[in-house]
Amino acid sequence: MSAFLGNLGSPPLLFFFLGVMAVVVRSDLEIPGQVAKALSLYLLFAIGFKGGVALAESSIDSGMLLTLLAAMLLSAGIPVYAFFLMRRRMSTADAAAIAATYGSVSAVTFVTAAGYLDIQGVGWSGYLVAAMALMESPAIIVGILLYNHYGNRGSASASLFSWKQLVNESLFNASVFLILGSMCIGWITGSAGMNQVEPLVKGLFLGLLCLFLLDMGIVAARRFRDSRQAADGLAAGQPLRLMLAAAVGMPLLNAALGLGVAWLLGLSEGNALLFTVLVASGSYIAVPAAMRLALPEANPGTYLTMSLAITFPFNLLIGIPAYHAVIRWLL
Amino acid sequence: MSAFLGNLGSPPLLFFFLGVMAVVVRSDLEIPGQVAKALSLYLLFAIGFKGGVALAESSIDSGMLLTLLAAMLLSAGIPVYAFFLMRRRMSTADAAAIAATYGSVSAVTFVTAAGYLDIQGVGWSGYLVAAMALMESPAIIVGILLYNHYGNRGSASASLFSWKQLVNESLFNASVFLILGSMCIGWITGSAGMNQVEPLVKGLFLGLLCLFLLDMGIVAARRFRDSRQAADGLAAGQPLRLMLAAAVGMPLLNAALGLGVAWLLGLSEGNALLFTVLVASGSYIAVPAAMRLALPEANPGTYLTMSLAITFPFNLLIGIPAYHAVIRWLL
Amino acid sequence: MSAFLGNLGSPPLLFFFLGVMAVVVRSDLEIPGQVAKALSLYLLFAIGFKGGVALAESSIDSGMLLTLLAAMLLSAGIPVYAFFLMRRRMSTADAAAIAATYGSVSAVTFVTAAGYLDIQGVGWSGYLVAAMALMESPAIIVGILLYNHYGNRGSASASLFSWKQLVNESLFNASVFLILGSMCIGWITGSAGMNQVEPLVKGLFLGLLCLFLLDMGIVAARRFRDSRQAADGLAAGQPLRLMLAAAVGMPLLNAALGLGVAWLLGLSEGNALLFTVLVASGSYIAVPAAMRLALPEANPGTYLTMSLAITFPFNLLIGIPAYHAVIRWLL
Amino acid sequence: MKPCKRIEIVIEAPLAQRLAVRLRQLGAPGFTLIPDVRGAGDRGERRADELSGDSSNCLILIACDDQATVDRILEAVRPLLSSSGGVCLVSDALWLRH
Amino acid sequence: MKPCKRIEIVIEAPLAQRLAVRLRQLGAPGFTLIPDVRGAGDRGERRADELSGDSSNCLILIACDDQATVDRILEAVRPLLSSSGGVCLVSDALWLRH
Amino acid sequence: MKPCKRIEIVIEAPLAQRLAVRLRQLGAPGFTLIPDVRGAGDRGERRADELSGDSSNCLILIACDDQATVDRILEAVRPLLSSSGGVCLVSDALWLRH
Ligand SMILES: Nc1ncnc2c1ncn2[C@@H]1O[C@H](COP(=O)(O)O)[C@@H](O)[C@H]1O
Ligand SMILES: Nc1ncnc2c1ncn2[C@@H]1O[C@H](COP(=O)(O)O)[C@@H](O)[C@H]1O
Ligand SMILES: Nc1ncnc2c1ncn2[C@@H]1O[C@H](COP(=O)(O)O)[C@@H](O)[C@H]1O
Ligand code: NA
Ligand code: NA
Ligand code: NA
Repeated sequence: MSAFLGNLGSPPLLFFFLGVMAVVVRSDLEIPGQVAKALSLYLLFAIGFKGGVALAESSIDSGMLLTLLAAMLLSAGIPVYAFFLMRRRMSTADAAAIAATYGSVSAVTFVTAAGYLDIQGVGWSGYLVAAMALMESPAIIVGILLYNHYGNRGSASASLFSWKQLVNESLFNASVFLILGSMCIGWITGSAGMNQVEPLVKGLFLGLLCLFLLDMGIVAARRFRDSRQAADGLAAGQPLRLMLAAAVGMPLLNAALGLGVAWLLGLSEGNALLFTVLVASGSYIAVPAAMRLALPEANPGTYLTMSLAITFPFNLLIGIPAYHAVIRWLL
Repeated sequence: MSAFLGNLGSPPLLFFFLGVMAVVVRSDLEIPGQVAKALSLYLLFAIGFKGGVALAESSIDSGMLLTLLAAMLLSAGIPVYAFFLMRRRMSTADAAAIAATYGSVSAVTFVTAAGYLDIQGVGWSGYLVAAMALMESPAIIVGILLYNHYGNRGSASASLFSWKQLVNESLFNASVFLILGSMCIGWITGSAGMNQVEPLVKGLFLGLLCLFLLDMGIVAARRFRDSRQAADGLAAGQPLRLMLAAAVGMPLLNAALGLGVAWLLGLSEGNALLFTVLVASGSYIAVPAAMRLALPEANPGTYLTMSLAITFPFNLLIGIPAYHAVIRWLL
Repeated sequence: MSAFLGNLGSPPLLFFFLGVMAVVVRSDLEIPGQVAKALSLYLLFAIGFKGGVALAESSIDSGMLLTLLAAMLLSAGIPVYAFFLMRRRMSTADAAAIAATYGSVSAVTFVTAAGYLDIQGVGWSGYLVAAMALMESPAIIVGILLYNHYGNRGSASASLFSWKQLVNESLFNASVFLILGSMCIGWITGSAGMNQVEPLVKGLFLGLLCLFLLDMGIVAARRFRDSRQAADGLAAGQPLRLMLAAAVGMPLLNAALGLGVAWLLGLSEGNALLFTVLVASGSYIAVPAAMRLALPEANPGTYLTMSLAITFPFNLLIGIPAYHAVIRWLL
Repeated sequence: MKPCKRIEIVIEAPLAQRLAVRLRQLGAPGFTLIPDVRGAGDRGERRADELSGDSSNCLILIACDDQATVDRILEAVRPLLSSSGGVCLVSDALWLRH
Repeated sequence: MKPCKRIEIVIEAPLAQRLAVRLRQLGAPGFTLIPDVRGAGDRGERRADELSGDSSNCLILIACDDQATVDRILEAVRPLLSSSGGVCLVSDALWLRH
Repeated sequence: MKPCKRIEIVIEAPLAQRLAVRLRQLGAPGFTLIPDVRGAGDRGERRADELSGDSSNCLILIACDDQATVDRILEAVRPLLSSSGGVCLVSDALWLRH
C-alpha cells in the first residue's frame, strides 16, 4: 500500500495528474509541440546512454541474451493471442491493430518505471534498454500479417503502403534508433563519457520527466475526452465499456505473462519490473503511425484511445507499483 | 545607488539589454517561439515548485491569509481607480483595458524580482507565489464589468464572447494553473521532491532566466518600435507622451499602494518587495488575450504597448531596486 | 594516431556519426527545427559567456589585438585567392560564393574544437571568441565585390538587394551578435556572473553539444544525399569529384595558412588550434543566406554542399585532431 | 467532382479558436486551420509571439457546398472582421467526392 | 500567364509524406506542402500532437497545367480520401510564367 | 462582396521576408504569410532547416481589388521567380467587405 502512495506522491506522477487536471478544468496549459517532442527525445537519449554505460560495466552473458530473445518472442507472440481474443468482439482490422499495439511497447512507461526504480533506490541492468528497442517492431509486422491473412486485403491506402518500407520504418523508427544509438555510445565511452554528459543525462532526468509527464497527462486526458465526445459521430470507436475492459485486461494478462517469464529467467528485482512493464505496456506512437498506413480501416479511436488514454495511465499509476509488489512477494 | 548598479550589472538584466540592442541594430537574433514559450513555462514551474517547497517548511498562519486577501482586493480595486483616471483622456474601452492591465500582474516581473532577491541573498516566502496566481484574474472581470456599465455594449465580437468562458479562462489560464499546480506539488513532496528536481529547478534557474529575458528584451523593444512606426496608421494607439506618462505613473502609484499595504501587513523585506512588485506590475499576456475577445474596441497599440514596452522594462530596470531601497528605508 | 581515435571516440563525435547513420538507414529521427535552432543559440551563448569570463581574468595586450587583426585580414584575404582558384573550373557566381564561404567561419566547428580542448584539458583564451565573430562578415563583402567586378551584374533578385542592408546583416547577424553580446556580458560580470549561470553554461555544455551534433550529422548527411540524388536535375551543382576535391582542399590550404599565422603570432597550443580551425572552416549559415539574396545565380547545390556536407565533417573528424597534432609537433 | 464554395478567412488566433467552434454550430461540414500565420494590413503587422501578448493570425479554409450554410458563415464572420480586422475571401472550386 | 488547375489536398501527415513522393512519380511539376495544419471533419478533430500518436493534417498545393496529370493525381488521391478522410479541391488559376 | 484577385506566391524564406516589405511599397492593401512551408519543384526539394543554411519556402497570399496594383506586384515577383524559383498563381475571388 505504501508503495502505491509513495509512487502516487512522487513529483513525476503528480505532474501527470496535473496535466489531467488541466484538461478537466479546460485550462489552456500546453507544452509546445516541438518542445514536447524534444523532451521525449531527451528521455530516450538519457535512458539509452545510462543503459549503455551500465552495460559497459557489466559483462555480456547468456542470461542477458536469453532475456533479449524472450522479449522479442513475447513481442511477436502476444499479438497472436490478442488478435483472436479481440476478434470475438471487434472487426478484424481493429483486432489486428490492438494486437500490434499490445505486442509493442511504450517507451515512456519504461522510462517512468526506470525513474521509479531510481527514486526507490533499486538497481537495474543496461541491457533492458536493448530489450525495449527490440520489442517495438516485431508486433507491428505480426499484426499486419494477421490482418492480411484473416481480413479482406486490398485496402485503400495500399497504394502508398509497401512492406519494404514498413519493415525499414519499424526497425529504424526514431525512438528505436535513438535509444539503441545512445546505448551504443554509452557502452563505447563508458564512465569517461558519462563524466562529460552527467549533468544533462542524470542531473536533469527526473525534473524533465516531470515536465514530460505533465504533457502526457494533458495528451492522454484530451484523447479520453475526445473519445467520449465522439460517441455518436463517425469518429467513434468501440463502446467505452468494452474499451475500458480490454485496455485494463490486456496489460494485466501481459504483465502476468511477463512476470512468469521474468521469474523463469531469474531476473533481479529491478530487471524483472522493467521487463514486466515492457510486456504490459502498449504502444501509442510507432504502432498507430504504422497502422494508419497499413490498416487504414482500423479506427484510431479504438486502439489509440485504449493504449494512450487508458493503459498508459493505468500502468503509470497502478501497474508499476502493483507489479513491483508482486515481484517483491515472488522473490 | 549601488543597488541600482548591482541590479543593472547582473547577467539577467544585461541579457535584457542585449535583447533591446538586437532590435536597435536590427539584428535578426530571435529565440524560436516555442522555445520562448517553453522557457516561460519553465520559469513558472520552477518558481511555483520552489514556493511550494518553502511553504511546506513553514506553517500557514493568519498573516499569510491576510496577505492573500489583500492581494486579491488590490487586483480587483486598482482597476476601479485606474479606469476613472484614464477615462479622462481616453476612450472608455481603452480605459477599461488599461485598468484591467494594471490590476493584473506580470509573472515575469515577479520571477525576475525573485531572482534579484536570490542574487542579493534576501529570503522570501512561498505563499507569495500563490498571491501572484490569485491576482491575475479579478482585474480582468472588474475591467470588463466597468466597460459594460459605462461603455456602449453590444460589441462586435460579442458573438464569440461568453462570460462563463471568460471566468473559466481567467481562473485556469495556463500560467495561473501551472504555477498553482507546481506550488501544490512542491508543497506535497517537500524537500524530498526538491532533491529529485533540484538541478532543473534551482541549478538552471538564473541561466535560463538570462535567455528568457534576452527574448523579452527583443519582444519589448520590437513592440516599442512598432508603436512608434504606427504613429499615423489605423494601428496607432494614443500619443506616445500620454502613454509614457501613464505607463510610468501607474506602476509608481500602484507601488506606493503596495508598499503601504505591505507595511500595514508587516511583511518581511523580501516578501514586501515581491508584494510591491506584483501590485506595480501590469499584465501583457492574460489581460490582452481576454481583452481581444471581450473588448475588441480597445486598441492593443495602447494598453499592450504600455504594459509590455514601457512598464515592464521600467519595473525591471528601475522599479525593483527602487522599491527595494524604499523598503529598506522603511524597515 | 591516438589523438584521432580519442577524438572519434568522444561522445560528441559519436553522436555526429549517429546522425549520419540515421540518414543512411533512412530513420525518421530528427531534432525539431526550433529546438535545434535553440541548441545552436545555446552553444553561442555558452561559448561567448565563457570566453568573456576568461577575458575578464586576463588583461588585454597587443598580441591579442594583433591576433584579432590577423583574423579579419584572413577572412577578407582568403576569398581573393579562393575566387581565382575556383573560377578556373566554375562559373563566376559559384566561384564568388565559394570564396565567401571559405573566408567566413563555422561557429559549430569552433565550438566543437573548444569542446575538444576542454575534454583534452588544454586551455584557450577568451578573445578567440571575438576572433570568430570578427571573421564572419568580411568574407561576405569581399565575395560580392569580386562578383560585381568580374561577373555580369544586374542580377534578378537585385531588386530586393541593397548594400546597406547586406552590411548591416553581416555585421549584426544573429550568431555574431549573440556571441559578442554574451562575451561582453561575461566580461562585465566576470566570475560572479559565472557563478550564477555555471550549471547552464558549463554543466550542460558537452551534453547539449552531443545532441546538437546529432542533428548536424543528420543535416549534413541529408544534404550530401540530396546533392547526389540531384545529379541530373536542375538542382545539380558541380560534379561530385570536383566538389570533393575543392571541399577538402580549401580547409587544408587554409589550415596551413592559419597554422603559419598562428606560429608567427606565437599563439599557445589551444589558441593556435582554435585560430587554425577558424581559418580552415567554411560558413554554411550566414554566407548562404547572404548569397541567396546577393548572388542568386550561384548554386547552393555547390557551395552549401561543399561547406556543410564535406568540409564540416572533414574538419570535425579529421581536421581538428590533425591540426592539433601539427601544432604539437611545431611547438 | 461537386461544385462548392471555398471560404478563406484570416483572423487573429484567439478569435480563430472560437470561430472554429462556432463553425460547427453553423453547419460547416468541416474546416482546416493553419496556425501561426503572419501578415499585415490596416491594423499594422501581426506576428506570432506568444510571450508578448501579440497574437498571430490563423488562416481558416472551409469547403462548403450548401449556399445557405455559406451565407450563415459569412454573416458570422462579418462582425469579427469589422471589430478585429482580417480578410475573408470566397471563390469557386470543385470538391472531389470519394 | 498560363491557365492551370490549382489542386489543394488536406490529408493526415503520415499519408501526406508519402503522397508527396508519389506526386513526382505521377508527373506533378512540383508541389508545396504546409505541415501541422489542424482541422475537423467527419472523423472528428485533428490536431498536431506527435507524442500522442494523433496526427495533424497537411495541406498540399499543386499547380498543374496538364489536364492528364491532374486526372492522374485525382485518381491517386481519391482512395486515400475514402479510407483516411480529408478534402481535395480543384480550382482554376493563372500561372505566372517567368 | 467585392470581386478581387487572389495572388498566391511560393518563394524561398529569405526572399519572402523582403518581398513582404516591398509589397507595401507597391501598394498592396495587405498580405498574409505562411512560414515554414515545404515543397519541391525544378530546383529540387526545399525543407525548413535553419541550421543547414537550407531554407524553406513561404507562401504569401494577397487579396487585391485594384488591377494596376496586381500588375505591379506581378512585375515585381516575376524576376524573383526566374532567379530563385517558386510559383505565383492568380485567381478570382470575392472579398467580404465589412
Ligand atoms: N489584402 C490582404 N490580403 C491578404 N491578407 C490580408 C490582406 N489584408 C489583411 N490581411 C490579413 O488580415 C490581417 C488583419 O488585417 P487588417 O485588419 O487589415 O490589419 C493581416 O494581418 C493579414 O494577415
Ligand atoms: N469542409 C471542409 N473544409 C475544409 N477542410 C475540411 C473539410 N472537411 C474536412 N476537412 C479537413 O479534412 C480533415 C479530415 O476530414 P474528415 O475525413 O472529414 O474527418 C479534417 O481534419 C479537415 O482538416
Ligand atoms: N507546380 C507546383 N505547384 C505548387 N508548388 C510548386 C510547384 N512548383 C514549384 N512549387 C513550389 O515552389 C518551390 C520552388 O520551385 P522550383 O523553383 O520549381 O524548384 C518549390 O519548393 C515548391 O514549394
Ligand atoms: Na507490450
Ligand atoms: Na498590478
Ligand atoms: Na574560414
